[in-house]
Amino acid sequence: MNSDVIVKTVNLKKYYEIRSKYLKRVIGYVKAVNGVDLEIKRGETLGLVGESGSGKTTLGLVLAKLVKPTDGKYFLKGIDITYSLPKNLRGKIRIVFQDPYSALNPRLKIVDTLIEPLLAQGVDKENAKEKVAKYLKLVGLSEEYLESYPHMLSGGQRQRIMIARALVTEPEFVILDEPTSMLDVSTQAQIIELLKKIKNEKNLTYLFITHNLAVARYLSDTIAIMFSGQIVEIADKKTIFSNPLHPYTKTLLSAYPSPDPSSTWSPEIPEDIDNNTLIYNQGCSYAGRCPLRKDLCLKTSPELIEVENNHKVRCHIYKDRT
Amino acid sequence: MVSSRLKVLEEVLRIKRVRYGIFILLSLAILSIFVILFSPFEYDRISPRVHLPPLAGSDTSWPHILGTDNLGRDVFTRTFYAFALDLGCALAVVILSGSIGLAIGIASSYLGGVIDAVLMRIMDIVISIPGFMLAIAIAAVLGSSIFNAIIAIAIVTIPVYARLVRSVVLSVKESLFVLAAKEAGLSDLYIVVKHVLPHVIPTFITQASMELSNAIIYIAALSFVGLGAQEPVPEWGLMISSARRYVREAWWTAVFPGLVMFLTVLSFNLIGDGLRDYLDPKKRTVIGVQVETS
Amino acid sequence: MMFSRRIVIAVVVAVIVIAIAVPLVITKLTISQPVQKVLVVGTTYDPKTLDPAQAYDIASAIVIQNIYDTLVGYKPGTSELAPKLAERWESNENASVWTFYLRKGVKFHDGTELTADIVNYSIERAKKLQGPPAFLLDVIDKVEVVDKYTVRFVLKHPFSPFPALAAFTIFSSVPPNATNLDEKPIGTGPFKLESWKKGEQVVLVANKDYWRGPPKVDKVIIRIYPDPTTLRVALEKGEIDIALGIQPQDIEALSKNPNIKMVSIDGVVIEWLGMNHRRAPFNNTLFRKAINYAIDYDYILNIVLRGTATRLYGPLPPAIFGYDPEVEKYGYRYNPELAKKLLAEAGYPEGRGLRELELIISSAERAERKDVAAVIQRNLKEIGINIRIVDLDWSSFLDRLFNHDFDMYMVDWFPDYVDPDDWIVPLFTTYGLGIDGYNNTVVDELALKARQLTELNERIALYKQLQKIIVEDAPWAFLYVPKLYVFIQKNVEGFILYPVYYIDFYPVEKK
Amino acid sequence: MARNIAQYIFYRLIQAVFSIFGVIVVVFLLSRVLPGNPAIAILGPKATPENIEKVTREWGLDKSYFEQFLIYISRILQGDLGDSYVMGYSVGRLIAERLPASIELVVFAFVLSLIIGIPLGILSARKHDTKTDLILSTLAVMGFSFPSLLLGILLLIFFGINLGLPVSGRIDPRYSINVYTGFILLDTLLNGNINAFLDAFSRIIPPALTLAIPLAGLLLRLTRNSVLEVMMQDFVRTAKMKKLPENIVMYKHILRNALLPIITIAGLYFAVLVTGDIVVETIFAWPGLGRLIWEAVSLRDYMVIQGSVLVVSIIYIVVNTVVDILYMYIDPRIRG
Repeated sequence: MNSDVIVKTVNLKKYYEIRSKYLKRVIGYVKAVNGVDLEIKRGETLGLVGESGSGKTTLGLVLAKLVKPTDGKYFLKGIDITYSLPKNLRGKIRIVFQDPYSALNPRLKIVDTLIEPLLAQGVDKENAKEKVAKYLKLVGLSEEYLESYPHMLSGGQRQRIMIARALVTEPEFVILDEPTSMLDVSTQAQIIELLKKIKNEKNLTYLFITHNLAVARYLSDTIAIMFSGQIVEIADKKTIFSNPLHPYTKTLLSAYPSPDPSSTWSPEIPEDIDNNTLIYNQGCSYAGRCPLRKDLCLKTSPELIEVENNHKVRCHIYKDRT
Repeated sequence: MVSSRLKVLEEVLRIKRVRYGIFILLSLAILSIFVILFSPFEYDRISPRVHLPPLAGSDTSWPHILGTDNLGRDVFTRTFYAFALDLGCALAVVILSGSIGLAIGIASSYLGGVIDAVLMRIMDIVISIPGFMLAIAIAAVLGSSIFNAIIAIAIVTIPVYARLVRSVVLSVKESLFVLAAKEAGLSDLYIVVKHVLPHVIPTFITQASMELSNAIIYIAALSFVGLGAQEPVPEWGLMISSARRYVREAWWTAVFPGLVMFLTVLSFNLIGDGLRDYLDPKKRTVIGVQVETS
Repeated sequence: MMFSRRIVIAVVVAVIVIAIAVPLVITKLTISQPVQKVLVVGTTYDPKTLDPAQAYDIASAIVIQNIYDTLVGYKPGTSELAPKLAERWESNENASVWTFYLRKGVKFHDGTELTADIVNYSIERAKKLQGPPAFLLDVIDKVEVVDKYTVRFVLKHPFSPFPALAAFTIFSSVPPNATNLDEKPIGTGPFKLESWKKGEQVVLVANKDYWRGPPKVDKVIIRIYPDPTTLRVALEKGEIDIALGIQPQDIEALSKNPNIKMVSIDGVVIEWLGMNHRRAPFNNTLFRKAINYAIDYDYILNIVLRGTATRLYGPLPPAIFGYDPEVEKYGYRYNPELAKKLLAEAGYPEGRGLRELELIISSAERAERKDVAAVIQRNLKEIGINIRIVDLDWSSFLDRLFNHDFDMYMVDWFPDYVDPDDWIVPLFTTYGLGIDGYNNTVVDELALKARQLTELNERIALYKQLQKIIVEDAPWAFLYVPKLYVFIQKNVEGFILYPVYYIDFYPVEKK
Repeated sequence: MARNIAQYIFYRLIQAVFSIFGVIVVVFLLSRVLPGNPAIAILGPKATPENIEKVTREWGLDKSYFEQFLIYISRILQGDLGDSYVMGYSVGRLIAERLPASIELVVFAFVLSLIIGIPLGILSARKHDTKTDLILSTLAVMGFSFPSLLLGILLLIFFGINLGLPVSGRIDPRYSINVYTGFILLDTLLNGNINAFLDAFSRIIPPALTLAIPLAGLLLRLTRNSVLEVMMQDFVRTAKMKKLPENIVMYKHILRNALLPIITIAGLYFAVLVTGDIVVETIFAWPGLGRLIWEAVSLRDYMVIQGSVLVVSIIYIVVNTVVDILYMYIDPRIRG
């Protein structure tokens, strides 16, 4: 195992049970995360891009240790943390949530929210307050905000608080779950800049979850495209943008204002097939929307295969190229 | 910077209904304290001057403001002693059932699984027996005394709180800030105390103020049927029960305790009603009954 | 606009007005008198059973007395005994064997003729059923049928009040082939049962073949008004002809009502404040006397009971033979100063050293008892004795009484037979009920002697002696004797009230 | 969707059966918590040894609690609630005799409260935020806060003393009425006795008003709020824009939607009231179930108390289940 790989997952799965309305029998599963293999190196930012419902937020929660995976393995710095987190690693993985409005308890002062992660680690209150003040400065807020209540702050300020709150435990791996999507455009840019600055200062590793390719492109080193619980394509950002392979990636990029107008991708989407066949068969999860669908796609699910160096794609079309 | 709690209080006090309710309640309370401290009549002081009409003179410098009852006892004094007694008992009921209900609600929502299922089924059963019936059955088994009446009513009203608290906790539990607290590595207990409970309290207090009025009615009704307070204890239900026999000669002995009881109940309903509207203006509510909108 | 404000308000007002006005107008106009001669009797209690072997309460007795006859009755308006099913009776020398000669030609409602065998059967049946009053038959050793119309009771011990006992409802004769007498009674009395709806009413119809001749009304409806206030209203509205169980507080106003007649008589029921002599401080005679002097009897009689009762000074009520008027001179009267002094002598100056004492009562059937208890509570508080009143249901009350689990209690005593023996023996002797734990061997001896004598004057002398001894010991605080009141409409005649609460509808006429 | 409805009904029925079982357990436990020998509690202190022995045998009081419970259940399933040794008669019969009186009173009161509450509620909503609304809302809260103790006494004074109407019982006992339905208003009509009917009618008014006034206050508020909410909804606005006459908008849309909370309240309160408001029935000497319970309490007739709790709870559960199912049929929104 490469020593500078800090986060690694092997076949990570998270299934949710679907129960009947009254008798609560299990009648199926939502496969929110369905076999994800990731490797993130120290100091790297992995952009995880996908539409809503693709399971990217669930993956974030699993990686933040907030949701137990159904199956698979999860390593931090080579230590298996799938089921428990050793004491010395507590606070080393943190997450910043999408919605800074509801992530702050409206009844707690900012200072109380901020010191909570430190209290949880057993730091005494006075030291915690001191440290918190430092981090507040780091995210660009003055100390007077410590005594405020959330309702007095703007969305951007709140998200800064949340970032500070994530950083106070000196994490090595930070999951950013669409941290800017609820903010207005000008604030978005400031937060992105802040995140970038802090990352360089603290040599952090980011998993940056977003549906916005432009933001992903700006902040990430590597980009993974997620669809229906699976990574369908992963490569460094230049490769993704210059040479998208998966039909889904291509669709996403076609919606994204491209610097090269000639590469427009406007395929014909095949006529609909019965949803049930898709749900119950073993085929490719993208088959229903795929313009390049073949019979094989309805029968077997493709593997993630490395087409070029560090460029992996999950599609039958590229099976023969390896 | 203004503390947010003070601000809430200020906003709540701006609601007219709440203001009226508090005004009525405070006036009654002041009268009651005044009566207990300064009334020249002891609540059990009998005299041959029975069934004197309101404002009739007396053998002291004070008149019998609300007249006297069948033993020549001062109705005004007894009515306002009863205010303190009934309110105290109602508070005891609410504190008892509220704290047990709170504990059950939190335990149920937090522990989940079998414990949740068992606790909630028990609550379902208790709630599927009409409350006053069950209170009567329990009080009859325990024996007539005001203390047993309090216990019986408390038992009957536990599920109201337990269910309420459980549903609020479950919804608060789903909120992002609780997830954030969990993410920060805080213990469940800490999260319950620091993050969940403060959000339960307002709904809880609103319910409690409604339940106070229910408890007053229950206590008086139990005493009325002979399962609560005993002579010569000044208690509204008992007073009305005795006065009922003389209602033709001395209507005031029944009507005035009833009126003060009505005002007390009304004030709690006004406060509760206003609080509820303040807390959740979107939810259609009517005093005591919550109708869910889909 | 359908829901204009005016229309809605008009509709609501109209509904309310109609709801109030229509019944008001129409009931005023239209209550028409039913054709039959129906006597409607209002009472506050529901009979528990109509089986004479089971009945041991007034409400049941009132109905049973009119469906059945007992061996012995009362002279009209008195507690003196008179022939009924038995034409006459006699005893042996020491009152241990009693012979009753039955009236001939008495028929049950079903046509069966009354014979000595049936009397024997009725007694045996009641003994076997062991209903609540069956203990009254314990004195009977055996019943002998002498001939068709003569029956002889052999007693276990001499017992001179036996004929008085034979006036109790358990001595009613029942036909041998009857079943379910509880709900479908068949007797020899002036009325037959038509229907009985629990909690609402009992309907009796005249027995045209009654041996004394047919009653003067066709039907008697005994209507139960569990709430005394509504009973009073019903009487004033003319809904009922006779009201039984009017509360003391209503008597004064009703007695002034020109449309209503009041019939009253001194009763034989006594009410007292009992104490548990087995416990301190009640084992101290001085303490008991202090309580006797502390109670404001006049307040209770005049204010609480509004003159509807007379003072009880000793163990016997004035309306019974053997009562000694002297007791009114040596009996206890309200004297708080003396009470305080006696309390101090008893070792509790100003109540110091006393725990809070418990006074148990059962007010379900006598609401005024609560008020009397409240007065006693206050009276005792004024000399320094603190008590707490506990109002129990009747059965728990009896439970605690007979388990001697009380400090003080208030209760009344209905005699089972009208003879001083039924006050002195059960209440004051060690071979009686022994509720209080009062123990005086002189009383025990004299009471036993008195029940064996057949000579009336000798007995009266003994009872006078007994009263004096008992009052001196102050086992209780003697409270009062409620008067009996019955209110009837002006057009109802022939109603006779007995001191023993024997309610006879037979002679009642409706004009 | 049909499958969903069937499933829902099935689920509600299972729930109801479970609740009834639970109630039986609670009542059984209450009966065994009584101090002393349960046989004496059942029979009263004057019980004879034979009776105690009989009751002990019948109820299996010498066996384990589990066996006692089985005996108890099997007796209840046979409709046997035991005998009241205090009042005589079987408990089942006592309850059956009293129940119609309570139901009649409650139905009457409920209709009365609908007549008062709903039109005023609609008026209040239509005039919302005006003086009329304010006055009506205030009256509603006051009405709801009226303890039946006070209201009953006031109406007793007003009807009984001021108006001089008979205020106790169901009917003048001089009218002999053949019982067909147990409901006196119907029976008097079936007997063709109009005077008796009017007498019964005048007697039901005061207790029914005592029950109806608080309920009317509640209904007023509830109708007002739900009509108001519906009035704000899109489809009503659409209907208004389509220039449908206002009355049709009112009836077709608003009332239909306003009906839902009324049914909920009906379910909640009707069942509570069927217990016969104990206080009201005591004040007006109304010979219903509430009165029976009051009598049983003052006599400590535990068998009757237990039986009544059981019967009333089962009625309550059944009514609520029916209301829930009805509710689903009426409100298409919750069918999904």
